[in-house]
Amino acid sequence: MSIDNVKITPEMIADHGISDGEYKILLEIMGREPTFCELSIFSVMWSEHCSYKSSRFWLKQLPTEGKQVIQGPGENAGVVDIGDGQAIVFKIESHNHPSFIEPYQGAATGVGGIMRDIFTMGARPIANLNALRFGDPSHPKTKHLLSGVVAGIGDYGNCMGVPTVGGETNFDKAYNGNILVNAMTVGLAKTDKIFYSKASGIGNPVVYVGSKTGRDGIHGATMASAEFDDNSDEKRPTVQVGDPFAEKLLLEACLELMAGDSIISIQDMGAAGLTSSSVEMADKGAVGIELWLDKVPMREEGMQPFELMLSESQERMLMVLKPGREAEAKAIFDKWQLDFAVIGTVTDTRHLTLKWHGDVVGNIPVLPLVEASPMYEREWQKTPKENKLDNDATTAPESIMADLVKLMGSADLSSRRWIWEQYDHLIMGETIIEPGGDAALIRIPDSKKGLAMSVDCTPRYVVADPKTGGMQAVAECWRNITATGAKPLALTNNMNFANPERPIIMGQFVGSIKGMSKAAIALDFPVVSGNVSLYNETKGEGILPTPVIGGIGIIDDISKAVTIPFKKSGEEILIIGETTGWMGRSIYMRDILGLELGAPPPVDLEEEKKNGEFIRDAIDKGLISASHDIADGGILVALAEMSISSNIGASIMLHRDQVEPHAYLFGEDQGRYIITTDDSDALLGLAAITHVHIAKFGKTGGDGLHISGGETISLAAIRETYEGWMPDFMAYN
Amino acid sequence: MKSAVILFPGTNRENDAIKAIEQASGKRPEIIWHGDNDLPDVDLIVIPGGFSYGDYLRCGSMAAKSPIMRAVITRANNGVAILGICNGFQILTESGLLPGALMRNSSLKFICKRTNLLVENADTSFTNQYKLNEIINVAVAHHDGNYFADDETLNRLEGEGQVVFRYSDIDGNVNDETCLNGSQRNIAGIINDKGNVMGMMPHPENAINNLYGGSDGCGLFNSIMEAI
Amino acid sequence: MKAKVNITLKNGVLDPQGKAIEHALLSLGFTGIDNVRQGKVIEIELDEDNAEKAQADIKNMCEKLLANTVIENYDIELLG
Amino acid sequence: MKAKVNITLKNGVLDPQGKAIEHALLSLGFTGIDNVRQGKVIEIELDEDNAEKAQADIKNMCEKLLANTVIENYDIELLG
Ligand SMILES: Nc1ncnc2c1ncn2[C@@H]1O[C@H](COP(=O)(O)OP(=O)(O)O)[C@@H](O)[C@H]1O
Ligand SMILES: [Mg+2]
Repeated sequence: MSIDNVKITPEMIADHGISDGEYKILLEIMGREPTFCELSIFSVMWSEHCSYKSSRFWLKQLPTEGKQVIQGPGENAGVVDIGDGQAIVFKIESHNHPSFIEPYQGAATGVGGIMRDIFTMGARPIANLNALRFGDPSHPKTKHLLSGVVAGIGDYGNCMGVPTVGGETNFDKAYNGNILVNAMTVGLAKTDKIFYSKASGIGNPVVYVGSKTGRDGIHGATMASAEFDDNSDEKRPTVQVGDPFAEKLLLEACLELMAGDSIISIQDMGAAGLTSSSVEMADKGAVGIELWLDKVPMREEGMQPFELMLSESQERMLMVLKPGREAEAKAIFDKWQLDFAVIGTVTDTRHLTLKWHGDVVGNIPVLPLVEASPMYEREWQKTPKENKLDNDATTAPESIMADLVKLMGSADLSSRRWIWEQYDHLIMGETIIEPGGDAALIRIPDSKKGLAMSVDCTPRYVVADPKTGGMQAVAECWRNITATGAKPLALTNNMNFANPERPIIMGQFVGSIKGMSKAAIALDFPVVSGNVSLYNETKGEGILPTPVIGGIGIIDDISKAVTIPFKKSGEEILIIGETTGWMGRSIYMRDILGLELGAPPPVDLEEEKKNGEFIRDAIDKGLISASHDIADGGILVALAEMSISSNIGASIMLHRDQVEPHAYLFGEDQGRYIITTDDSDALLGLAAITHVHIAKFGKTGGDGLHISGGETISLAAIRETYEGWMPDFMAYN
Repeated sequence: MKSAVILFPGTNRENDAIKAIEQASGKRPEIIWHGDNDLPDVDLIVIPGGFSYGDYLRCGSMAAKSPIMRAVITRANNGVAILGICNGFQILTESGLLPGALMRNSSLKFICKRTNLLVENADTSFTNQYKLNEIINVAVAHHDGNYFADDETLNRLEGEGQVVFRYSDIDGNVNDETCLNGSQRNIAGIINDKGNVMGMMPHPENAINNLYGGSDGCGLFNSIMEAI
Repeated sequence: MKAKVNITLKNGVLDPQGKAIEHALLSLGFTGIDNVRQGKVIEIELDEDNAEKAQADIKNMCEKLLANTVIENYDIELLG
Repeated sequence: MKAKVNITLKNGVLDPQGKAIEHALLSLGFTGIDNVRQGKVIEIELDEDNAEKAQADIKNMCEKLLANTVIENYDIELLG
């Protein structure tokens, strides 16, 4: 007997994560009891992962418009115009829970998934980035997770031939039981060749392409939204295995087919596989779709309809073709040795109709399925504001340089070379700024244009003040892009939070959204796509609120782009932006003094914008030879990074009358850059006109960092700890 | 000069190679599909980098058995210049056109970084624009570049000047520390005894631009133009 | 004592390598082959004469390092 | 008929994977281990009942594709 003839029991309903209230709505929609297959479909469509039930209300507040925006949120990825008939298609996506359970495959399939979101829109992926958060380095799982995640990201992207050019990695005990793996892909398309998921044309064939369907990750989408418990190790067989080779073939085959005109719409099969892709296509097109599930290419024997609908087997796509174009399309997929099957048709019923050897096993009205999907305006509570920390509360260090060495060799600030050397960051031959700088920069092929990209978030600020933290993440991303000379265009975001049913967590989410919105509007940096990952919580221990921002920007002439290494000795070093010595929530406070106190540094969006525009203008005029934004660890860490990367030291002067030296050097005031020039008069002049804070800070040269009238430290000593931490930590793993 | 670049399923550095050849020769190479049985009449055949057939089983093993490789072997025997880069080098060893094998890096990790190479033979069709013992800087990007051959083969390669590139430091020191992947005797690139088939793990095609990535790879492509 | 550990993918777990090998064999003209799967063997020499103890040690190694028990099964053979 | 092909590195061929596993085991605190080697197992289902014929087929597959005889040995087990 097929499971679809079985009577639905309350246990089944509960097992599917459907609440009593939700089941009532389901019955109203169906007007009868659902089949097992139908119940499964409701379950995944109404899961947090697919329905955004906790977040949707708030996401709607994000600013999504701008004249550069071709497509905002709501499609597989955002699309931004970069002129010359070209568009950038990009999005970030989380694969947090799967990566915790099986770091290699979890991360790999995360990368595979986000790449499909990009090429399903007709764009060739040209860069990958990733934002990673792990638990405390001393936690027994951290090494294993880090090594698996990095290998998984690397192997998938490397095989696809897409350079992985940037990212960020933090460690904090709050992620011990819930790591974060957020992957971003950036693709290039023609503005008149963007593909969407909206199905149309009654009677048109619905076509399945890619790898075969197995029982991979059944109920993965619901798992991804369920809080972990101690049994999560048991859920193992639902792990999906990635096949980057199949995806590379799928990429080439799809792009080859897209070069013609036979596709009406196309949609990757991501979370909730065939269910969400077919529902999305039908919903967007206000049509029905009938699927003949027995026609789906299967990898395993005895598969049932509900399994085919829920399977999260990777490397698959669903398309609607123009009538009569099947053979032409099939020839391309045959050539690339991929499965191709006509598995259904577009109907005028606005129902998702599922057939199994001719029998109807499911028949759901699409509109109510989508529209009645729950949306909760969850209760939320504001994080209490903290006062600005009085700098007198921080004792001055005995040796600034000893503290610098400690910070440069710390888990959060040390070099990530161990990670990015496992990523092919050079393939395609267009990488201009490699990992290790601020934003990554790649050339748009066959042009003078460069594309800058960065991912950023500072969770220790967000937890102290979600709104400021949300603003800061946007501002820092914008600043990183700006520091290369590029103009930031648009952003994608990945909202990683703990359990939203706790008001304080929901408050973090709401605050972050408000801060992000404010900054995105002020900086003309609209949101074009994103992803939400909630319930990152194990046994009541939640992660730090982590709204990751991924941004892109354009520089018209790559020969003008500026990088962080000093270029020669004897150049003037200047600080742009005001330094007040803000110590609250700084890395220095946390890692040197062991204190996580005070309000995080405020973000003054007017200043941010003014300073950024100044930097871009000065770079365009050729006045800046090296530039670096000032972030974690403050001025001295930024300076040390510039020195190490160039092997040119620096001598600096302190203005003792203004701020205590350690606060001046390690404080984390926002909106600042450190730059070098051989024409400081011109820069000072420009700053005066635009009312930008600018301060002479020192000169490049020597083989160490030297504070005039004070300490000196050799670059060799800094480099040793800076380059040494991660390889030492990961040794023999 | 006419050239061809072979495309296998999973090849992914073909455009990098095409750009480099085009820049050196002014002519775009023809792209040849792995399933073809014939090659056009060309002076140079390039097998580019990537993950042919996913690098499953052994890197290059399945590509080496594809129809087009039979044609490549025939051309090789007729003296046509053949360059295998990275996965291309692996395919050349798997198909027997070059001796030895490329095994997993000793770190077991994929490794992408710039490295110095010592040019040990500047008298080949692929390196005549370099000077003997010149140090060039190019990137590697591979998981399986750990060159292995038995001692007899290694001695023969060295004796006959068939070792073309070795991993070194900026001063040309060749030792364990400068051997980034565990290759025997730091071997990064070799040539066959007839001098027409070369394989190398590093990517000269990603170093052809003064603005980024350096231009030390140009010498290799210019050498081929010179020789042909 | 020498031990041999066979590591195979669990049933139902996608085996991209096996799939690719199957394809390659078919295109080389071999016929009648199906369900190609690839696994690993790890051989270890042990300084341990007690079979029971050796078995327990190896099992421990499998759980801690050799096998990825999320997606792989292993079995241990002692070769005396 | 099912066949199992064991592919191992020849003696004298360096085995980076085996070496790394050995290192890792040692650093995990395991002692008394030596000479760790990693090989491959390939399982194939064959549409062939004649054992001799199957053996010959598989041998052919090994020579043509499955093993790189420059560095690897193989042995074939038929599982009936
Ligand atoms: N935090 C967010 N901000 C803006 N848009 C978002 C956010 N989270 C999700 N979205 C949008 O919602 C849609 C669905 O996202 P997702 O479920 O991740 O897509 P997919 O199923 O294609 O991977 C996408 O258009 C995405 O850009
Ligand atoms: Mg999608």
